[in-house]
Amino acid sequence: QPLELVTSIKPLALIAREITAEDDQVVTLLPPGVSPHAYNLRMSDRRLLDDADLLLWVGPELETFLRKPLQSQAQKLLTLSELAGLEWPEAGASHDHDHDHHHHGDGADMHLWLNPRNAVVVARALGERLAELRPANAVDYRRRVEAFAAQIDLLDAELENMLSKVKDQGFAVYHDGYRHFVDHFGLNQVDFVSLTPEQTPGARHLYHLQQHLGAEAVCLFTEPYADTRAARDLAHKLDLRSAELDPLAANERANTYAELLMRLGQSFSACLAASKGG
Amino acid sequence: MPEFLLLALAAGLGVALIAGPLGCFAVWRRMAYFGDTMAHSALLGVTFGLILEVNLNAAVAVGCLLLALALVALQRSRQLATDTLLGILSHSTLALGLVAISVISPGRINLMGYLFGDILATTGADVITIWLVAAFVMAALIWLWKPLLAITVHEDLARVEGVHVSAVRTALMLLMALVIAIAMKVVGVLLITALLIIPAAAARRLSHTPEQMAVTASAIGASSVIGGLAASFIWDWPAGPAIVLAAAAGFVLSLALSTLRR
Amino acid sequence: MPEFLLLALAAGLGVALIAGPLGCFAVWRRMAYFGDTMAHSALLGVTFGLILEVNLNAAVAVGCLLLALALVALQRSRQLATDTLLGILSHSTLALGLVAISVISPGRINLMGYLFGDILATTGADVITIWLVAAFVMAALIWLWKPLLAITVHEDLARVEGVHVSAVRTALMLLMALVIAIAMKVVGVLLITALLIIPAAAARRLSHTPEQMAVTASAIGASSVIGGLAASFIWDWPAGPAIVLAAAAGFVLSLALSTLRR
Amino acid sequence: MIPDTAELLVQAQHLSVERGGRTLLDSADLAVHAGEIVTLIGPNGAGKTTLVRTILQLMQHNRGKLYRKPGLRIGYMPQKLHIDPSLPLTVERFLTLGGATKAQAHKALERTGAEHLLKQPLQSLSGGETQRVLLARALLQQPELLVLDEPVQGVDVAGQAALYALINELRHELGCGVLLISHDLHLVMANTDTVVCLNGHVCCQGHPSQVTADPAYLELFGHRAEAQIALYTHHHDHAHDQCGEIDPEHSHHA
Amino acid sequence: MIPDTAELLVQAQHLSVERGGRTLLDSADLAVHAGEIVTLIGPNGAGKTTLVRTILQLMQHNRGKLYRKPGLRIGYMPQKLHIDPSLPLTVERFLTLGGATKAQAHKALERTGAEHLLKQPLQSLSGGETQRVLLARALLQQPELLVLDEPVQGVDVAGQAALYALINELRHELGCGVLLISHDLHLVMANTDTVVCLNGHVCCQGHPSQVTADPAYLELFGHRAEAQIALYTHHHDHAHDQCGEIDPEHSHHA
Ligand SMILES: Nc1ncnc2c1ncn2[C@@H]1O[C@H](COP(=O)(O)OP(=O)(O)OP(=O)(O)O)[C@@H](O)[C@H]1O
Ligand SMILES: Nc1ncnc2c1ncn2[C@@H]1O[C@H](COP(=O)(O)OP(=O)(O)OP(=O)(O)O)[C@@H](O)[C@H]1O
Ligand SMILES: [Mg+2]
Ligand SMILES: [Mg+2]
Ligand SMILES: [Zn+2]
Repeated sequence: QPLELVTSIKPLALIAREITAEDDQVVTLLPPGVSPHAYNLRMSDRRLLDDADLLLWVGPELETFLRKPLQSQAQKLLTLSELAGLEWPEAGASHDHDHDHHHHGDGADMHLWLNPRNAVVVARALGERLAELRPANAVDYRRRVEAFAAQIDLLDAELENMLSKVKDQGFAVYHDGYRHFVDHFGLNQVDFVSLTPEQTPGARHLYHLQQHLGAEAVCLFTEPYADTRAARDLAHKLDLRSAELDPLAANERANTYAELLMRLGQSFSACLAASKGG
Repeated sequence: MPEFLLLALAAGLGVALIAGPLGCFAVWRRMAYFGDTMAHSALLGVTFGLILEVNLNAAVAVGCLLLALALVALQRSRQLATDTLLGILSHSTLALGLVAISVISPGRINLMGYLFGDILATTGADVITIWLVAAFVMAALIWLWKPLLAITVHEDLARVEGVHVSAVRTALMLLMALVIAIAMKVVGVLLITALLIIPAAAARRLSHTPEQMAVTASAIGASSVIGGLAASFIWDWPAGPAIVLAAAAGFVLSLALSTLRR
Repeated sequence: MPEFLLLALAAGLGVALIAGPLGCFAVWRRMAYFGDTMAHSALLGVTFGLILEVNLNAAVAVGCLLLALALVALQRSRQLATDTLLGILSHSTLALGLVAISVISPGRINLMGYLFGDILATTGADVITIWLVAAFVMAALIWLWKPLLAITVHEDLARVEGVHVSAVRTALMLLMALVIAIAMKVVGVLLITALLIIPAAAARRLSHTPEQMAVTASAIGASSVIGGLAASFIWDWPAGPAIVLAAAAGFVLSLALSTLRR
Repeated sequence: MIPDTAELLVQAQHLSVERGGRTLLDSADLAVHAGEIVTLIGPNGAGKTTLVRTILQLMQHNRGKLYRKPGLRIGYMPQKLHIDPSLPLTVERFLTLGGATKAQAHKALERTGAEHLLKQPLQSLSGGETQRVLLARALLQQPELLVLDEPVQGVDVAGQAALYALINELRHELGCGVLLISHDLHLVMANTDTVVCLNGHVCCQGHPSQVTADPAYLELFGHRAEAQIALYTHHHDHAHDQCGEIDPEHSHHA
Repeated sequence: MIPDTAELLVQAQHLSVERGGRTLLDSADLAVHAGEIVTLIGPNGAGKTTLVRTILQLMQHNRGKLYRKPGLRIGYMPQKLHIDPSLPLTVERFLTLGGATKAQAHKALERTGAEHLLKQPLQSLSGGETQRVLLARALLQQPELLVLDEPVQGVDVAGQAALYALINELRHELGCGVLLISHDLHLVMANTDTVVCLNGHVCCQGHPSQVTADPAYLELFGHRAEAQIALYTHHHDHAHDQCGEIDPEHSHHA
């Protein structure tokens, strides 16, 4: 009997699909970018939660709007942020000014799937849960986890190789959600425009960006989810390159986890490398 | 019928029932935007709750309470209409909340998610809470009905006839704040604010006495809950908005009915 | 001073200037929540714009226009107060928008992003647009000032004295809708709705005539913009909320002032 | 009663108004010419305000015809006025709203005996003061037709007579028609050209001397009215012939 | 004027009220006992409504002392009433709001001559009808003190006398004190025990016969008042002795 697996966001579904069996269903609940303020469950969403065998989400800090709907499903929940063995970026490591950025905990960067090591941790945990649910397929699941881990090792190396050339190039991101990737590959993130997409930056911070970004950075990355006109403007004004990052794989083109990460890496290296000459 | 639908129905009906009479007062006393204002002050409450590291529910409750009291105080001078006062409070508390968040930067937490429920996510415990609150508020409303109505008809007449106007007014605010605060967490802020005013407005044209209007509003609200959930079931619409649309349809229907009767 | 701050200042002052007199009408006519309602109907406009694949700005404009006309139509029967009508329209359009989105499911599009601006992201073109609109609306307000005031004081008197009440009322709604729609995209919805009512409310206690109140409201609004941007620069607060807080401080100050004068 | 040459300002023919299933006004006829004072009298709920508001097109009529001289300038004084306290409005600003200058406003207030109220907020006025200000505002319209719904309601003893005198003065000064509603039979009869006695329908209509003799009138107002008129007659001709006619039946409650 | 045994209901001593830098009421004294009718007269803006609202504690006084019998039940009829149209309210429901039964409400309406209005929306009433309903509501309170601010304002000719008679009747029936504001000197003088003549301060005070002879009274109301009183005197004693005293000076505007 096939499993029904529901994930909160697409990247988790991409990882899950690497582990599950052919007939297992993997469904993503929310399209990325839907404002949680205005999000209301549909009957089908609700039924999905009820019927699912396993629910995968990062945790209440990221998908806050799912906190309540998932409350009654505690026993089939797999909360990724609680997993042991995850790599967390060091708080405020690449930051140079006076903000009181928070320590690990409620202020941590929750985009944990952007670190390939973490993806493996997630895959292992998922594999174990699936094995528990379908003991008959346990061997199969574990085999897939190992295959995934191996694939990620290769990917990791390839990305490492690709990004090592641009390690010293400074850049800024639109919202501070790439720490897992940046720290893992040792990139040089100089600053961010806003802490979360919902929070607009203050005038002081914008001024600060204008003051030092021109000298320290070569590229400013925007996102497809928010109105980033301001960021692009800023990039233009400071003569920075600007490129788009898509950490949620909103783009239909990314069909596997590897592809998601690869595209991210390519965006970084293309923008950072190209601007080296100019 | 799936269990979550039963729970949603139970919660929705409970909210609609108590929102009927309370919503009438909101319409009569021009407090249509009390719910929105409450949501914003709740946000402020959450923010301060995070800063002071106290229980968030308690912080929300305190925020809502303070808002209700601030409104009562501001209403003393009759120079500004209630909707203006609500607007001021609403925007000020929201702005304060946003500034506070950015200063303490609890980081990447989406505060809204703490505040707003979804009717399809109702749990059994929610239903019990809702019905307990509804029963309590209903009892209080029945007990206070006469003075409440008296101060709504004419405050001076009520005061002369021995009604403690400001006590009764404060009580009404607190009852309304209580219902909104609870319902917001269970069925979401859009649904509770809409269930307060749309059924009451629809009932206006069909009623000749305040009591009729209150009962009709409850009935329209309850029908909207049922109709909306059905629509959500049939066409797979999001449940909250579907209920609001059903109520809006009720309002349009009442317009048509009263035009016909002319 | 960095250029973006200059642009923000220019845009903010333009909005504050025109929001002064318009906000007074919002306060007098109990339309404090017109801005919020507009934002929701704009959302509906975007949704239908996406469905019908027409230009989104045009769709938003049409949505806002329809809203203003619906309000004028509903106001004809005087049984329901304007704030109730605004609440009904606001929640209904929001619900309709949410249902429509879920049906067509444009997925990854963040509708809010289409609608709401940030004052710190103002461009030169934005500033020009704002000032052009402000100049046009100001001219229209001056031209229509007498009839506008007449219908606000007493509609029957105005009608008898030959004012085309519904034409003037519709014109006011459309002017207000225009300013809100433009300002929403540039400075954000929180800022424009707050700049409409908070300065006007603060000006109420300091004025003896409508004209005084309009001018005072503009002045308070302009000071709030300057003060808010300064606060944003000094303490790194988000600019929009900082301006709203400055306006709220102005309101509290006006309360204190008028209490002292008694 | 008035010269045939006087221009017709408004005319209602067979005007009927229904609301909430009730007939408020049943086929009423009324005409006001320039320079004429027409007074509407009738018991409470007779439809006087309804008729006037229909003529002013503030209410829709269900049947009948309404003529208004094109471009007619009207000064109107409603029976009640409620102004939102959120609007800061001094009496002076209220009066200059219609386009009058401050000097004109001041002069109009003087005529209605309320010049000391110039700078006061409109919403803080007493009942009688509000009436005076409303009348001043109606004057300032330079009206061709003055429509006054119980203008001296709540006005003090001295003011009542003075205001009626003022209205009469204005009629000559501006040459305007006046449509008046009043319960003060004794004060209005003196200046009125035409009295229209309303009670849902028009009971009787004509010159005061005709109307007061009409059986329909006597039925509606009876001897109490007569008693009031007696006073007016005293003033007017100093003949005491009606003093003795007062019906003793009515003195029981005095 | 009234027996010493009558209970004191309210008493104001040296009451002063200031608003917006103006003294509206300057050291006013007033007392109402059970069974007594006290009438406040005075020109517009004299502070009559202000005094009454201060006694009812609807306004704060700035100086002076105010005594109210503890637990005093009051029936109040304000000078103006504005009720939001969003509230569906029939006359019947309005009357039963204070706790009266439908039968009582019906009876009270009958007494004020408005029984046909029972089922009508309160907001659709005419001016005079509203006054009658407000009076009915005040009666239903079973008041110990009845406070009426120009109760017959806008009431028709027949109604005015009838309502004053009713007020007099109630005083005996309920044994309540009545505090009345009125401009209808001729109608109220007959039933009043004490007249208080107000013009910012209390000019004179006492039994009607005393007050009408007071120089302060004559200065305020002059001969016009006398003319009005004449009518009342006619009713009362059918003596014509005052008819001839009317000042011809005042007939110019009649
Ligand atoms: N919308 C309505 N529905 C039902 N009845 C109404 C409505 N509007 C007015 N009426 C009734 O119509 C009648 C006439 O009202 P109107 O105001 O014309 O009286 P009026 O002659 O001016 O009386 P008053 O002397 O008391 O001012 C009243 O009995 C009133 O109750
Ligand atoms: N808030 C205020 N500020 C300034 N003046 C005020 C205020 N409230 C009332 N007044 C003034 O106080 C005076 C007394 O008003 P009040 O209503 O007591 O008069 P009244 O004797 O009842 O007159 P009327 O016979 O016209 O009803 C009026 O001149 C009024 O304009
Ligand atoms: Mg009338
Ligand atoms: Mg008064
Ligand atoms: Zn920073």
